[in-house]
Amino acid sequence: MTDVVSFENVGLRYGLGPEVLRDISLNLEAGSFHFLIGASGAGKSSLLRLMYLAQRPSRGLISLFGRDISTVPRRELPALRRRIGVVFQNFRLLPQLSAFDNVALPLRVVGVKQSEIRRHVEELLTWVGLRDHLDAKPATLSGGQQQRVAIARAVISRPKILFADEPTGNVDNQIAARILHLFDELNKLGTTIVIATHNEALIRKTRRPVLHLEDGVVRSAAGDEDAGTPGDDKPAARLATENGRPA
Amino acid sequence: MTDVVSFENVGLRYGLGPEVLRDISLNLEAGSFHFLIGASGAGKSSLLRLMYLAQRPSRGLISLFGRDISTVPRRELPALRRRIGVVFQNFRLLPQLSAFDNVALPLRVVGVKQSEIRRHVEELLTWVGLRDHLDAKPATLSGGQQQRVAIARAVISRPKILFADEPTGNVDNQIAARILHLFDELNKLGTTIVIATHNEALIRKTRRPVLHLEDGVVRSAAGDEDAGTPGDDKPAARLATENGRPA
Amino acid sequence: MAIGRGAIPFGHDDASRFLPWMLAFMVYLAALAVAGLFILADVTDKFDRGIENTLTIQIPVSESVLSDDRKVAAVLARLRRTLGIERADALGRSEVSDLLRPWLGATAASDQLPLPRVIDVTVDRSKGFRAQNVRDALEPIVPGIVIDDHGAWLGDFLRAVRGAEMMAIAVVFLICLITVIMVIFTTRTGLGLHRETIEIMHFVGARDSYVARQFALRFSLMGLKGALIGIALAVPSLLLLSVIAKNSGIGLIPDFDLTTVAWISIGATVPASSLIAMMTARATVIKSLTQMV
Amino acid sequence: MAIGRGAIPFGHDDASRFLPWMLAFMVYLAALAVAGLFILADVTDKFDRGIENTLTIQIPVSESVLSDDRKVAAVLARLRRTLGIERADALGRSEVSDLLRPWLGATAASDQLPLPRVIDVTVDRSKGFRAQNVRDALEPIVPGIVIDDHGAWLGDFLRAVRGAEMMAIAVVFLICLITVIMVIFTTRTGLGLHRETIEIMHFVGARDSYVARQFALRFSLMGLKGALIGIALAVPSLLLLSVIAKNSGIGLIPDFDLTTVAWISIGATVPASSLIAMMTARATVIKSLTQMV
Ligand SMILES: Nc1ncnc2c1ncn2[C@@H]1O[C@H](COP(=O)(O)OP(=O)(O)OP(=O)(O)O)[C@@H](O)[C@H]1O
Ligand SMILES: Nc1ncnc2c1ncn2[C@@H]1O[C@H](COP(=O)(O)OP(=O)(O)OP(=O)(O)O)[C@@H](O)[C@H]1O
Ligand SMILES: [Mg+2]
Ligand SMILES: [Mg+2]
Repeated sequence: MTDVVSFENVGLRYGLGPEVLRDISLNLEAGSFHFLIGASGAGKSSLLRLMYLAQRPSRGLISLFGRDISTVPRRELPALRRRIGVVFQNFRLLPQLSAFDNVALPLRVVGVKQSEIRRHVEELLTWVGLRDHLDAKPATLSGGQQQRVAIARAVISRPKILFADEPTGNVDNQIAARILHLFDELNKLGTTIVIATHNEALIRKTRRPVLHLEDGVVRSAAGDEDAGTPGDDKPAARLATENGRPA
Repeated sequence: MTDVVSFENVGLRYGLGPEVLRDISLNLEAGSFHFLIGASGAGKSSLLRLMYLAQRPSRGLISLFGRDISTVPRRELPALRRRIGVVFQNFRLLPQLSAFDNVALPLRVVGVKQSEIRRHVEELLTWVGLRDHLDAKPATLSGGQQQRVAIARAVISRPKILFADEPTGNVDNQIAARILHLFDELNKLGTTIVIATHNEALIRKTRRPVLHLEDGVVRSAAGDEDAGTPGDDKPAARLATENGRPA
Repeated sequence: MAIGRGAIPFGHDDASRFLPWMLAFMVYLAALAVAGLFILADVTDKFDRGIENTLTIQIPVSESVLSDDRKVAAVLARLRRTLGIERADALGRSEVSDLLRPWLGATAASDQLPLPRVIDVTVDRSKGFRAQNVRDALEPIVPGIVIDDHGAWLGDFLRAVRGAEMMAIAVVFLICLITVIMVIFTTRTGLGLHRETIEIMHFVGARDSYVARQFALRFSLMGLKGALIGIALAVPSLLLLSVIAKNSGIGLIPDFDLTTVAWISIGATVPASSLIAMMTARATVIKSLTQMV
Repeated sequence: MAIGRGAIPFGHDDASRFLPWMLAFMVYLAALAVAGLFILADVTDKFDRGIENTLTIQIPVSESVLSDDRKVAAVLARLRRTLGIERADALGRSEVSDLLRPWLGATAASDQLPLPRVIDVTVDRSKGFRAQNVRDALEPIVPGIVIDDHGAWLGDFLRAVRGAEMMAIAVVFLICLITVIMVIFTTRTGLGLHRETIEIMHFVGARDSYVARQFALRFSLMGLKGALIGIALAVPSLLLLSVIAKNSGIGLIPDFDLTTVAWISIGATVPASSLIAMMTARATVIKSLTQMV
């Protein structure tokens, strides 16, 4: 059983501010599916940023796919990043590109053939209900439409890990369910998934293990004490207490 | 009983695209409080944009405070806009200004005294839980924190009308309740409020009248048939059917 | 309304970090061009009413003094009828012998030596004077007459100098134009970059004039900054050039020392550029704002 | 990887709409400076080995021919010992009378007339020749000796021309420098404006070289565009100047017609500027990217 994400006593502070995350230790097994919850400002996005290499930790050890990321040279980062999909909380679509081109981006940089790009991107955008908006620039899309483009961009290259930060904040329950179904499908194909969210209905519905972030540390799943959904042999996160011993 | 917002057979299309809104007729009474719901891409943000003068309608008549907005000269727009508060779906905070300065902006442009600005802004930001983040730039705030700054900016000048577009998409239920309480307080002081949202829990909890946007027209409140909360003498929106006759 | 703490800081985008330096360069060029203009004007002034408009005519010595006198009278009469001749006077014998002394030594003063007659002529070249016409007219009267046109080469030289003056003026105008264009571009870039800021300002009820004031202030400051840098570089350059010119002893540019008027004109590029920057920015902003929400 | 449809369009920000025009201006100035350089070189070439390095010495007529001969010999002997004198020869009597003919008419040829002796001197000013030294040395030998330094004013003139040449070279260098600075600024502005784009590109797995290529391509195209505009404006300007120069008959600049080499040099500003733009952009981008996530 391999861990695709592993944190050991990781701390993070921005500049000279207080530690936003302190002493995070956790392991996410390949093929696991977790929700990440916590109050606004608890550090969910910060934790995800550490995971998708947008931020270096102030201390501690982070490993991705078994590699200590502090030892990965810059020129090998692109290859690592191609195995990671990210849905940013504020979408971060490229404003000058159409919905189609935004979603095609991860395929373009690895040199996928144009015809194949067209087929895959169109199919995926159709699936999230944007068939009629392929050529629309982000600024002309509604909030929920932008969010769906962001999700499509994150999953188009079938990443090994998917990090989604509040991916359903701008869509109605029906579309939220559809997006969750998409994530489920990916997960069945082996993608490890972490979703930061405030949407409690979503969490209740899926009964997936929950990582609860509070006071800068990850606590055992709140409101869903039986992390790992008992009787389900889905891989789960092995949480560690502050002093690093598995809980 | 005065109508602060009034639409007559309003239609909107972007460029040469299809009509996003067609034949909207509605009246919002002073002091009313409505939710605006509809699927993602239904046109909620577009309808709000028409209301807060960010967009001109393709056809039809829009009146604010009893004035036909197509006849308001450019130089009188600032005075009109000072009576309107807006929470944008994507926040639209000024990245170069601190949370404090963002919230202070509406007071600054009307020349409020510095000391008074400081008192009011600090009080409000403390209330939404951002006492420790007064000097933080938006980029260093979490998604939910940014959203709260955007809300504070919209309400700081005690507007006569408040439009909020998905104001609770990035905060947890506890903060959402707090924000709703803020809106309620404003409403009690006479502010007319329209909130576009996907958050069904919020709507269920408050039992306010609902405007349902579907296929480009506003239908009688869905899931809350008794628009205007019976037994409550709160002013409500009088909806009109497509051909302009009151339903 | 306070402009300091209370104003909306538009932030320091790169485009506006760039402008002061471009303005500095423009002011530098303008200062040099203005200095050049004054120096060139000095050169033309010096030569203008000098040798350029003079002509010396010599009537070769013949057998008899009487015949020479007649020839002089005839030439003078003819000259006075010629277009573009302002004044023509025969030099006296002592003046001619003074001219010849270096050649002939003491003997020049001797009455025995026959001396050529010399006529000093002042011409007005603007009235269509041509040395060749004079030559053609006088040759039949006195064969072998010598016409020495001092202005010929000097005229060429002065025309070149005047051409340079024209160029300097053109350069100054070009610089003003380019400055205006640069400020327009930068303002519009600024408006583009700050479009979001401006829209939000509008939504919270700011007037166009309020927004325009921020931009105009910012650009006049940038203009001032750029101009000060430019002038701070131009003055040492000019002083250095002046020292070089003096040490190399370039006689043609004798008064490289700029006059007070010149220095004031050079200094005037500073307020000029910040004024240009401010007014251009303000006009551009006001025009653009009315097209925004 | 395809650069067309498949490439990431960075969009047309205002900063980059601005750059081609600034580059055009730079290329325009550079082209003019290069042309000026060639014209000035032509002027110096023409005069350099001419009158500038000659000197005429006249020994006034005294009572006896023998005494005159002695004086000439003494002066020549002294001159040949003087630093910087390359050649000194006494003119024969017939040559002197030729020189004086315009002044004295037919009598100059007469044996009766005492003629001054004239010595023609070629000097090498680079070896520290000073007309005043010669004057000081010869005055004791022949009081009243006249030394006519043709090079005096022409030397000044040529020094001025050479100064202008130096200026033109300095201007060309300055222009290159400013172009590099402008491209760096614009690239960094571009990187700033497109920071978000670049970060996202990185997140989706693009390599630095992929991003840098986009920028370098874009900047070399901008450089090329600007250069073509600049040269398209410079060539007519030069032709116009040449026509003006010819019609006004400025003799000092006789060969305003530029040589083929000159035109090629002017044309070389085009590839030079786009190369400068491309390489500067690429270097700036690579350097900046390694500091980003
Ligand atoms: N770049 C930054 N610089 C400084 N402080 C930051 C930065 N980013 C985030 N923070 C601070 O770190 C804390 C955690 O932020 P983070 O975005 O991780 O919260 P979050 O759990 O995602 O909240 P939300 O649910 O509101 O999105 C916040 O207090 C925030 O102000
Ligand atoms: N500026 C624009 N130009 C062209 N089309 C636009 C523009 N803005 C919105 N649209 C289109 O209008 C439709 C309605 O958009 P709007 O943002 O009003 O939806 P919404 O109800 O707010 O959706 P959401 O719940 O996802 O925010 C969408 O199909 C969108 O693509
Ligand atoms: Mg977050
Ligand atoms: Mg919307």
